[in-house]
Amino acid sequence: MKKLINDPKDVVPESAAGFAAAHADLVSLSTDPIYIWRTDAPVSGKVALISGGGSGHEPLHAGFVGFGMLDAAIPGPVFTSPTPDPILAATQAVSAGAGVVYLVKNYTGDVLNFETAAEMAGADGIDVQTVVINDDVAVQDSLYTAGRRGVAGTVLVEKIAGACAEGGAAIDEVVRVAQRVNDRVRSMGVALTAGTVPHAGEPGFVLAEDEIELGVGIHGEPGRARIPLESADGITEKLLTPIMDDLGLVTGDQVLLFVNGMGGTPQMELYIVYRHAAQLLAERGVEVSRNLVGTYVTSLEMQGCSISVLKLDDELTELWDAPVQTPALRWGR
Amino acid sequence: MKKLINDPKDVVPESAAGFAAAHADLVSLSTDPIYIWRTDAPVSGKVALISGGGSGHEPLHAGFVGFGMLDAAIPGPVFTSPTPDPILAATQAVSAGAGVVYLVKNYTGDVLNFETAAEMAGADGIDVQTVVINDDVAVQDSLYTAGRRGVAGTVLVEKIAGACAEGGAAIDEVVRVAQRVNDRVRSMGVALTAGTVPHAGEPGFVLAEDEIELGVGIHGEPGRARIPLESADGITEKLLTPIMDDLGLVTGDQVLLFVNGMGGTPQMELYIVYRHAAQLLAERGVEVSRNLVGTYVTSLEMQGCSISVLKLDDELTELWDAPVQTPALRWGR
Amino acid sequence: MNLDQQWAREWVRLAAAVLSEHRLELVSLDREIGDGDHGENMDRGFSAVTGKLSQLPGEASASDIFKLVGMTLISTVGGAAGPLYGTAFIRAATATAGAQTVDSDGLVSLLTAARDGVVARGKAEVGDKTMVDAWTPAVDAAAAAAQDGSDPAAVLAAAAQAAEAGALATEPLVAHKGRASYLGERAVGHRDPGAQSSALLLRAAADAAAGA
Amino acid sequence: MNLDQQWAREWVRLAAAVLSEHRLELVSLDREIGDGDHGENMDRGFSAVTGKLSQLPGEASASDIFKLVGMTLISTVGGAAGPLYGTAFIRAATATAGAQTVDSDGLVSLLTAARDGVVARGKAEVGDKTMVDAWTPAVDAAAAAAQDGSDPAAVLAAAAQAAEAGALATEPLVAHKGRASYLGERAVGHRDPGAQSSALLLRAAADAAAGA
Ligand SMILES: Nc1ncnc2c1ncn2[C@@H]1O[C@H](COP(=O)(O)OP(=O)(O)O)[C@@H](O)[C@H]1O
Ligand SMILES: Nc1ncnc2c1ncn2[C@@H]1O[C@H](COP(=O)(O)OP(=O)(O)O)[C@@H](O)[C@H]1O
Ligand SMILES: [Mg+2]
Ligand SMILES: [Mg+2]
Ligand SMILES: [Mg+2]
Ligand SMILES: [Mg+2]
Repeated sequence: MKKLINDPKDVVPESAAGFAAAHADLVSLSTDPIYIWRTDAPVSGKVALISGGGSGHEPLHAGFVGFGMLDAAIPGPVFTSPTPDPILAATQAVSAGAGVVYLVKNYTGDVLNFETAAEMAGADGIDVQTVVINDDVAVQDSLYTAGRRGVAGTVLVEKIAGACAEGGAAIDEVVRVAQRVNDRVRSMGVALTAGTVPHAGEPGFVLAEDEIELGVGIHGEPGRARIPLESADGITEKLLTPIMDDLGLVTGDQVLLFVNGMGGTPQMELYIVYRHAAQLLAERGVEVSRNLVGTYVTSLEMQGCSISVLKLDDELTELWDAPVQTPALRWGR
Repeated sequence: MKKLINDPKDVVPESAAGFAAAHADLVSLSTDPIYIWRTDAPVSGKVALISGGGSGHEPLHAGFVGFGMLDAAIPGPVFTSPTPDPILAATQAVSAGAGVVYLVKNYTGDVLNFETAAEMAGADGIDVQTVVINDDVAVQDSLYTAGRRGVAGTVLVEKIAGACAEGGAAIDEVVRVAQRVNDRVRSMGVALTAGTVPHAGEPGFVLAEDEIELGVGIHGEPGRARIPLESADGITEKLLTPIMDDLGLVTGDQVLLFVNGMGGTPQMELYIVYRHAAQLLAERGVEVSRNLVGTYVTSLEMQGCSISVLKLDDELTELWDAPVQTPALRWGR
Repeated sequence: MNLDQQWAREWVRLAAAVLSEHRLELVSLDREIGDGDHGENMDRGFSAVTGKLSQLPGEASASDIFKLVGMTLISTVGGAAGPLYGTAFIRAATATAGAQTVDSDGLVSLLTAARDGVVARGKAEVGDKTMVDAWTPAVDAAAAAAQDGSDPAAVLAAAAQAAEAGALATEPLVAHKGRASYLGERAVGHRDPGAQSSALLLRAAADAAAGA
Repeated sequence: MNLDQQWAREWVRLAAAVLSEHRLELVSLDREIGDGDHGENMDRGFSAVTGKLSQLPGEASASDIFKLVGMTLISTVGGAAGPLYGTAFIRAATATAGAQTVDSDGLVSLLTAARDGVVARGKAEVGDKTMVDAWTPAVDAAAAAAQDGSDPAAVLAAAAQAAEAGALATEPLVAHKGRASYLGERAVGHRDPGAQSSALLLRAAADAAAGA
């Protein structure tokens, strides 16, 4: 294992410390328990948005703490959900009395730990509501599995629900919007190589030199099939088709197309994928009216990418365009 | 070789096409010859800034085309300087009559090709001036080598000279500022793994599982030494010390600290490096008053990072803070 | 011999030792069909438990100890296993509340309550290839042994043996819960890490009783 | 026999073929002490030259052909080698301007002008481990052969042989120019890719003359 780290046990606190030092204008760090929060939280009258989960998916979630997005993020150990304690502490730190919304990626660990924290916060008199994000179409058999996973679509939920909350909406409205985004976004990923969890020291899985994992999850969970490496255009088609079908996209639909890097994939490759994905959507008569291309929801240094498509309407487009100022996403201010 | 590409010969045009499609609000693409330019260029009365070089360093340079930074970028083939033709064509496209500044990284190929283009543009009556960027302190023996290389500091030159030009400065002023940034920035990089040039199909060099290349260049050129892998803090110290010494930093100096990912390194590791670099500077009494942490000047999917330090003063700080709106760097609008 | 708070303490001590010893084995099981952190999670949790337990007064009851273990696991393990094991121990604490010692029937109640806690939170059934596949056979074996008049140490020995067999029996299964469920057929041939850690935990309980 | 535009055309044709054939070899030499693109760059450039040359009228002179080659290489090769080889051919064009055929002395002038062009642009000296280490021995050998009264084909054969020896002789050197200069002692033992492509190019010139 080759990484720029010190003791594997310290990766989360040390990177959080570096992150907070670099972005002190936007975020503050609580070190015990570890969470990252907006310097200006609690924001008077505003519904607070909190997300978190295992580390190793950076910039998700801490990179999205700031104006117009999250109020706090709780980074667990690498690939492991945080426990209820830091979630509860972050909740208490950012709650402004208007309610707190948890945005939770659908993994058993995350769901159980946020559930426990929500119970505890509720006992403290904080109104917590939870939206579980499950955008991964790679999981087909959601009845006989733990269900669709939350993957790259999470960024879109955080951005759009964040804009809604920043605009002063009440908690039910924020939950409704977050849920709408989740209902309208679908994602699928592919791995060319695996990431290595620092304290494990070995790759999470092994792919042969000519194999890829289609439908991979962001912790290296397997997807639909292990298939031979093929061209970027071929892979793009294999990722996008199930998404388009699942969303039932038809001529005239407007979408946000999001090509996301898994951590170790250079930008050049993401744009090669974007190019063909946009072509395929155009062939279906679908208009890509917004887009996002970059490395936002990662799996350590995994090489590969995911494609997400969000079906837009005026409400979602307007919230997407609203100003945002976080370490990893910024426009309009 | 595992990459999300189609035919290796098409990586540059295809990724440029995807890039231009994704950022059509900011940039336009010329496909023959290939260059990327600001949609609103030529900007009346403004000195135009042009940079370029081999591809494989994305987001450099095309990612920095837009308001407050570059007017055009010319991506050559992977790791190979563009020829004079597209440089000349881009020069003609964005020249607004106020002069054109070439920002050229110090590699024989880039220098010779931009030199030839400048001669041709000069013959066309365009006032072209060139600033050669050479911030890499890894190269010690600049007399018996091709000289210090241009590496991550390039982004800082492009940003600050770009703000200067956007502010309406005359060409001599823009050149002076660009030169000042180059004179005051020093960088050094480290590779944990090598990138693979698509048409070569094999890694540019091979490091053993416990070896790193200290002082690596962004094309995988060797640096000062191949040493055993050590802790992030140890590596950070080995990168930063020559920079601090070369700049002669003393108590009270203000700097911009830039930790740059080489393409395949996750953000978590960059912040671990940033954390210790900031500590080391603080120990010298140096204030990190601005910073940049992210993947900006890459070497394909190489794992590793570079550290750059720019000695700030009021002029440079103000220009750094000025609004910028490009695909890869954005604030203030 | 009925089991007291000494046994509870010793159980936790042995569990922490055995989980630390098997950390890499659990990591590698979880890498095969999960995300490779289970050994780390459990080791982190039980190290924390060890620290906290040393501060608990010597006269604290088995129930107090289980409550502390449960709360600490919830606070420190994270992942799926944290809330599941945490709930198990908190339920065990409730089941033993007020008792000075635990006899064979009490042990069956304790184990049943713990297992029911895991099922209440995680909603897994036997055969889903989770820790429930270790716990349910263990509960059944304990009940049978108690029925046959075994003493608590023998009840726990039976439970541990059944848990180990249950963990082993997860190998041919397809998973329907947790991360391994995404593997479909590819999970076949791999042991569930949570079932394995449950077997280790119950073996520690039996060893603590055997030594008592 | 003096050399004419047929020879010039054949030289370029053979050069394109040999550079395409040796593409991977040059790539791998450049990967060892450079950035791994030299074979690709040269192949791309000479493919473009081949295309352009087919559109040049049959009566075009050797000088016209060299000018087209030089301009095309500058436009298509990129990297360090593009402007260097481009300048070499443009200088060769100037050296042969107005001549219908090239005799032995004319060949020496042509090669000298080409080499001087490379040096003017790149400022490398013999021993810096660059293409100059192939060109300068080639020029010297050509001059000696012409002095001895050799015919143009023999002059080029001498030049090609000297260039090959010169390329080989770059192996023990430390580089002082180009990317390889960053390697210091580590460049020792590796042949300079530009010197190697120069040797291939001059061998193609000799083969074209031998066949004429
Ligand atoms: N719904 C569930 N019910 C019971 N046990 C479960 C459930 N989901 C997962 N588990 C258990 O948790 C174990 C994984 O724990 P761990 O690796 O620590 O958490 P995570 O999967 O969040 O990384 C699995 O091996 C399985 O035994
Ligand atoms: N200053 C120079 N003078 C002469 N030849 C040079 C000089 N710099 C580089 N070269 C030659 O160019 C070759 C490399 O060409 P190429 O790989 O195409 O360009 P780049 O180094 O830009 O990738 C080297 O092997 C060397 O022979
Ligand atoms: Mg986990
Ligand atoms: Mg090159
Ligand atoms: Mg796990
Ligand atoms: Mg090269």
